[in-house]
Amino acid sequence: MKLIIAVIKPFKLEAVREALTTAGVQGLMVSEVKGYGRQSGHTEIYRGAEYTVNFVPKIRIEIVAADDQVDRIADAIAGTARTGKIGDGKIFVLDVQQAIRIRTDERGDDAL
Amino acid sequence: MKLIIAVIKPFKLEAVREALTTAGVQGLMVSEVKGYGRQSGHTEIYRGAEYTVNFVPKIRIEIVAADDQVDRIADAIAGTARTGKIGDGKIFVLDVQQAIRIRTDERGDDAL
Amino acid sequence: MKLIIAVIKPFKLEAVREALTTAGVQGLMVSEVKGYGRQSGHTEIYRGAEYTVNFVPKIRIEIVAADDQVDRIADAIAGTARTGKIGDGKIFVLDVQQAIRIRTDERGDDAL
Amino acid sequence: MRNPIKTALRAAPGLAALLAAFPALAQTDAPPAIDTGDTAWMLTSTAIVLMMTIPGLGLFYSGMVRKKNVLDVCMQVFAICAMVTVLWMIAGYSIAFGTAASEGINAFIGGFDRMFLAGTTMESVSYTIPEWVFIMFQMTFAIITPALIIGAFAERMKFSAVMLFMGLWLLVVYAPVCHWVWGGGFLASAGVLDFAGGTVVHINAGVAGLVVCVMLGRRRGYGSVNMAPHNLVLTFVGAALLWVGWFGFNAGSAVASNAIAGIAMLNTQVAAAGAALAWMVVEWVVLKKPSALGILSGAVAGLVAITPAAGFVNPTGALWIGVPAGIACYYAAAHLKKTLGYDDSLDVFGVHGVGGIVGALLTGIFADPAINAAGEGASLGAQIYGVAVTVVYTGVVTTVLLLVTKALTGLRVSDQEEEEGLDLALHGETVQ
Amino acid sequence: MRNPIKTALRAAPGLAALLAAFPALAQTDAPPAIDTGDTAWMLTSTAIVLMMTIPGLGLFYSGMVRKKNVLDVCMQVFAICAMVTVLWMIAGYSIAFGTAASEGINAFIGGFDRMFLAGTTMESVSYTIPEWVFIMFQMTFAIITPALIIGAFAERMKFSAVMLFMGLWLLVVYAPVCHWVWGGGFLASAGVLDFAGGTVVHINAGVAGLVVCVMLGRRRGYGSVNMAPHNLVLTFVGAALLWVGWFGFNAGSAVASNAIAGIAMLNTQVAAAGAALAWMVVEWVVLKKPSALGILSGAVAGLVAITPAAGFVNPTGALWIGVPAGIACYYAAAHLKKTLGYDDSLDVFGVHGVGGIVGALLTGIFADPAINAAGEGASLGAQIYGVAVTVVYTGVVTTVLLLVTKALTGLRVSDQEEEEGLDLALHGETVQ
Amino acid sequence: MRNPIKTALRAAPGLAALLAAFPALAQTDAPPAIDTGDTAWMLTSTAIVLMMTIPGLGLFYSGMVRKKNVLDVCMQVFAICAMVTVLWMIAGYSIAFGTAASEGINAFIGGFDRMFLAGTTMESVSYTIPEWVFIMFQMTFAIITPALIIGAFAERMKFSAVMLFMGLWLLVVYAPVCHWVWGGGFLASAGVLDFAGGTVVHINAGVAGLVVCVMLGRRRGYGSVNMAPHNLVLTFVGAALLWVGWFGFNAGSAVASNAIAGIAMLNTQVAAAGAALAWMVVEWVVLKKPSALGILSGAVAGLVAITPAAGFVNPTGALWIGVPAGIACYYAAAHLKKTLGYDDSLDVFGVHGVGGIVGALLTGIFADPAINAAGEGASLGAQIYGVAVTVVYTGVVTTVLLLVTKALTGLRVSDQEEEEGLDLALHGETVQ
Ligand SMILES: Nc1ncnc2c1ncn2[C@@H]1O[C@H](COP(=O)(O)OP(=O)(O)O)[C@@H](O)[C@H]1O
Ligand SMILES: Nc1ncnc2c1ncn2[C@@H]1O[C@H](COP(=O)(O)OP(=O)(O)O)[C@@H](O)[C@H]1O
Ligand SMILES: Nc1ncnc2c1ncn2[C@@H]1O[C@H](COP(=O)(O)OP(=O)(O)O)[C@@H](O)[C@H]1O
Repeated sequence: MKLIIAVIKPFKLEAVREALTTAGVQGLMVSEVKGYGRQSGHTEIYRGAEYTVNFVPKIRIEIVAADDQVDRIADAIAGTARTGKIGDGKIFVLDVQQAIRIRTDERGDDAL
Repeated sequence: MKLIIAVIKPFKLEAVREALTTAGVQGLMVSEVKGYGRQSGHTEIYRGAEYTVNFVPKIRIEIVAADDQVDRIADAIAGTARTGKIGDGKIFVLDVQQAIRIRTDERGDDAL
Repeated sequence: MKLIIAVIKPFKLEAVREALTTAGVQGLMVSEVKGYGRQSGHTEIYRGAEYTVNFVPKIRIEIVAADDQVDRIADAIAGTARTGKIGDGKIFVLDVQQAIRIRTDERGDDAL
Repeated sequence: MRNPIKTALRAAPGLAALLAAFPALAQTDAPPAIDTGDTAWMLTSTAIVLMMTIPGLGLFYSGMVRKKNVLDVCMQVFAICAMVTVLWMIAGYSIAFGTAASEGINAFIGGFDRMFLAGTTMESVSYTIPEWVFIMFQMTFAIITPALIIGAFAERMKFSAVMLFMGLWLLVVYAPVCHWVWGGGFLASAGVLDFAGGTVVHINAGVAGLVVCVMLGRRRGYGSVNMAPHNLVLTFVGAALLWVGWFGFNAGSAVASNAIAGIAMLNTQVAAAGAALAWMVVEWVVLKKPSALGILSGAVAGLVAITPAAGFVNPTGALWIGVPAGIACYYAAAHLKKTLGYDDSLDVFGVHGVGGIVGALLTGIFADPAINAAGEGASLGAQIYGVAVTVVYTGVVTTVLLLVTKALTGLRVSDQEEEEGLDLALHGETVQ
Repeated sequence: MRNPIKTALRAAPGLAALLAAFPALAQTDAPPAIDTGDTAWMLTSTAIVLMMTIPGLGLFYSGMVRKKNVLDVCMQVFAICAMVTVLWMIAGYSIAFGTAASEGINAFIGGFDRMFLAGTTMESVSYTIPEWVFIMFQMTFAIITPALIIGAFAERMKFSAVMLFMGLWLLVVYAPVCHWVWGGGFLASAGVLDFAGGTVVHINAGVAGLVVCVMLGRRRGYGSVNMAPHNLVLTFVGAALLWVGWFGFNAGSAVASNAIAGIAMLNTQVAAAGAALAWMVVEWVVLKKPSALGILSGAVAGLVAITPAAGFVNPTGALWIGVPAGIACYYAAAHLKKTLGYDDSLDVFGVHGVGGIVGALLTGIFADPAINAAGEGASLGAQIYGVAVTVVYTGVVTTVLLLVTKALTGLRVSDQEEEEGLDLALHGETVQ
Repeated sequence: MRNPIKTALRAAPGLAALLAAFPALAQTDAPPAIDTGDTAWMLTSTAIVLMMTIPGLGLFYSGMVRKKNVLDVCMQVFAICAMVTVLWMIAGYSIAFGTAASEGINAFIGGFDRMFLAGTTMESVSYTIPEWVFIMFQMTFAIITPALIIGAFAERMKFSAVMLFMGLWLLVVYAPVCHWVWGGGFLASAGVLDFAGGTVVHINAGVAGLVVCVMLGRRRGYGSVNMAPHNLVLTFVGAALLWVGWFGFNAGSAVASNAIAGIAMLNTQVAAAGAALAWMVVEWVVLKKPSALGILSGAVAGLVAITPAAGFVNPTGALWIGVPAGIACYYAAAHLKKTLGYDDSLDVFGVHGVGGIVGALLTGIFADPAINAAGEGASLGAQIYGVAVTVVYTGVVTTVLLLVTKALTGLRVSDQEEEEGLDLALHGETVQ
């Protein structure tokens, strides 16, 4: 099994979720992160003070999937989240040793 | 060392944390995520507009532990977080190469 | 490639980010977590009710980096985030199988 | 036909004050003229007393609950405001300020002659203001009293049960008690002093709150789950608007724009400040940290306690009512509740019940005839009598009404709804 | 020279009410004296009508948008308040309440003789209050009307376009329509009853809102993206302050501290409550869950509907205006909008347009001469005429002004700005 | 025995205005009667001036700090309100409005004859209102002035130090300065015009704020850490309530319900609007984006600047006071502060100090005898004299009081507490 971590632009979340459902993904986790990368932040000015906000709001999606699903899933994400502009984000893949469904105590691919 | 990622129902957090303390866990991280899975979301209606909110609030717990602790910890989490209803969540286990305690620069199991 | 997860004290974020930029890191993700560890929380009292809040606010930084960068990066983080007081946090390193830049579909180290 | 002037004289808070101020009114039948200045102040008072409930009380309470229940609290307050408005117009005003056929009955209840405000015309005058204004002013009191109770059962009662119970409670508890004290009922005759509603409003609501929270049982997880207020900025705004609006409540109860209104406003200010400081200092000494929740609660305790006394005492008396009220309510909220083990979510009994009783009793002690001739006959005995009667009546009848409500709609939400939060479970909404 | 008294008599909401109340004024030229009580109430009314807009309307609206657009809404409301103040002083008051040279012209527009408030002195009296106070009171009406419109185009219009359009709209739409009804123009002569601004304020703003949202097009993602209100606690506070402030709006339109003011306040309360309960019940039945957004919207619908009727009907009439208004506006917001497919972000047309029309028509039916002699001549026909004229004029002129604005500044923000949120994109700020 | 009428005449804001309005009062000793209309307006004014501080100022300020310090700000405002109430009753009113034994002393300080409000009875009259009302009205001014100062040292001062310093400052700075201008002291005699408190309230607080923030030093991380306002919706509501409440502040300073009150209200509105627009336009031109913080700050700057002038100028004058005030305060907050390097957290000096000075000086220029005969003697020289005396006195004495406070409690929280946030560190609470 693999853990797929995708960082994307927030407004793409709904589209990516739909693409993943179509691709057969049945479970995932979403969280809000502040991203730092090539895409630059904005400047805030208030009453004479001026600050560069380096972080850009991003959405992180995490999916644990069977090894043979990883490519399809990565493609689904990349295809949907791509706008071609800086800041589209990344996909990372990590190895997962074990997965457990708490409700049933199923293990491995069955737990996904 | 292993990284144990558990996704559970929010109201189970306090119970799971206590079970983990009992099981000898001395450190962990908690964050809020939006979960998508078999458990369905709810419908929001306002002034004629109707939307399905697919995401369900969940809590993610992350623990880095020595290899020989993993099973005890997973059992403690699963045992406590189980309600038997859809949406109880998952436990994932990943391999960890290195751990460092920032304060002392200790490494490996000593850093946990 | 490796995924470096660092948990640090919130007020150290800006300093660590600068140190990382200096160390050549070009991308990272930041999120807020509640930490549980040796550093104890505080007690809240209101109208006769008394609760121990076990969790301490922490910042999690995640960086995916080429293998040969990992030590420099870990050192940069640890060096900057260290105050010497309990609760300074941890750094964990995990193996990453694949990285994709969504915008260009670049893979591996090129995607970072 | 009912005599408008007699009605007017009976139908009022601050009654004694007015009798003293306009002795002539009691003797002649000449129709009193409308005073535009008095009317202006009463229109204003009405507006700011409504503001006490919406948004004041809604904010005060909703800041103290957990984030998942905040809209339910706001909505309860708002729905009660709307429902009581209609009920007051249909029957509440008549029960409280109408005239029952026989004098014996009239000691207890005001009759049904004024239903749908029958008999009020463009010429009707109460004191020196149009009766329309008096009806509106009294309506705002009828609105806030049941709304106060919701703090006791917050975070666990069904919305349908809240609506049913509150409708019944208004007509069967509030309106009669209001009649006893201000509508010419037996408590007024017994010499009970209640300038602006310490008994009618606060003891009444406080005791009802205690009954409801005991009958409903504690919130799930009470004592182990952290139920700390989610946003005390809201509570700050709420407390502040309650304070400001209380000027309408207390100084408005003079039903005139005069020196009694002036001293009532000043006393309100001083007592609120005294109680706020008292609660703050006690907390600072005992817990080492003075909290925002503490000072805000203290101010409300002081406002509650000065309510029956506002037009009867001098400013020094107001201070000596405020300070002990702050301490007593601190004790009730922080210790008494713990000891007895009931879960009065937002301390309705601890602040309004206890503060109301402290105020009602101290009114008997600090009433100053130099301020208000009506204070001359003040006696601790009469005050105790008034408190006791109200506590018993409200306690018993509230229990009965809750049993009726339970039979009809049930009282508590399901465990799962409570866990999920009432905003989403009952109203399909959440605060982001 | 213009006659200050005649102007005063013409220049007022609740006009008929006053003519009835002070018949002498219409016949003599003796300078009316200032009544301190009336003046006190009008000063207060002015303050709380301003409070309706800032912060009331700002909160009501900003709670309903998404978190990324909340400051833009607040800022639009605040900037409109500031801009209208200056424009009203420079020209708006003159156009609305000045006297045009010829009577023919004066039926439509008030002339430019009072620009920069020329001619008002420390001795000028309107009715029984200083003209300064009358100017201020009317200014608060001129402020809230354009501010109401922003709900229709929220989350997508350029800030510069908002400012330009609103400035034009005030002078070319609001001020003339105000003149027609309250400034002695042709609608007043035609016997159209509008106590406090159902036509001038609410139908006017509602129709303008509809035009703007149609011309601007829908928000990006409308229908697929979840645009649920981000924080209904703000909306609760806003609705509550609107309600309280509406007492100044309606009871203040009596321009006196008397029984008309009293009944207007009571009617306002009853209609708001009736409509709130009506919307709640419909939602409860249809959707199974009564929502906070629903009951709050209902209250505003009732307040809108009672506005033209407040000083003409009795409380039972007020209830029968409130209840249908609640139901009609529910239908408009939940179904009509969906069917017709326009994106009126916060239902300005659905609540103010529809509620205003319901109220204007029912005023013709429920006006009660026992309450106000001026209601005697009430006719449904005159009311329909007033509504129709306003709808057509506002509809056409608003369209033209938008085209002008579009040519000068453009109307919509870029897609990216809309996606990013107007707070950050237009004002460089965010709410944490 | 002191003569109540003479005291009344001395003891008031808008003094000159009143002398002009009631010349007879100055000559006879016949007891003035209470006017119910005037009293109604002053009761209302008192309520809304209190609302300026709680919740107004609390919200205005707490929205501008970081989320970790928001409750500390609210609590400081609330605790100051409570403490000043008690101090004002005990000694403040006496120092400000009492009569010192010798005339020489009385030029500087009002004596201790009125401690605990001794001598005020139900018959005491100030102008045409009960003295109780006058005491209350003045109390709300005494409350807001120290509360304004907290913006300068927000996010870093110990709560105990705040309380101690503020108590001293009220008695040693505010009460005497109030006496000089309104209590018959030497500034009144020198012909300094200050209708509603430009000098007494705003310059006073602004200068004190500057001294405190300089002596306390900057916040940790100032200049590198992002300290952007955490929630400008709160600031919007606060600014709006300040605006509305300012009607009570300025129009209430007429101590009557008359044309002076009317023009004061109108001028307040116009100046606030002018300054808000001015700040917005400058920001739009300079920074390309008009910000919510900007327009809100501008409105407050205009309100501050019109305060001394409200009852002396005509509306056009008000506009010409508002616009430069908006620009000057923008410059002070955005540039002067940066250049000089002090950390006035929320720009108390930049807005209240600078705005107050602009207003005080321009009052000397724009005072219009057609509005108020008292404006006839207006002179820029007298105004400069008034400003200078206040700046020097406040500057010096504030410094001394801070040194005393430092010796007794220390001034700043520890670095760790500052890092953690004052809400949790000092009050054990957080906003979720
Ligand atoms: N090495 C990295 N490790 C972790 N996250 C990264 C890394 N590089 C980029 N990111 C995340 O991806 C987001 C997009 O990256 P960015 O460099 O802005 O644009 P692009 O992906 O188009 O090159 C960043 O905001 C950050 O959250
Ligand atoms: N494949 C997956 N990868 C990541 N998270 C998952 C995955 N499947 C489920 N989850 C998480 O677990 C939660 C519970 O899963 P769900 O399918 O609803 O119920 P159950 O665990 O009882 O089968 C989801 O809300 C989601 O957050
Ligand atoms: N085993 C662990 N797994 C995951 N996170 C941990 C672990 N141990 C500590 N942490 C995180 O590191 C933070 C600091 O740890 P703590 O024990 O308080 O201090 P220190 O790092 O100085 O020993 C904790 O708040 C927690 O978020």
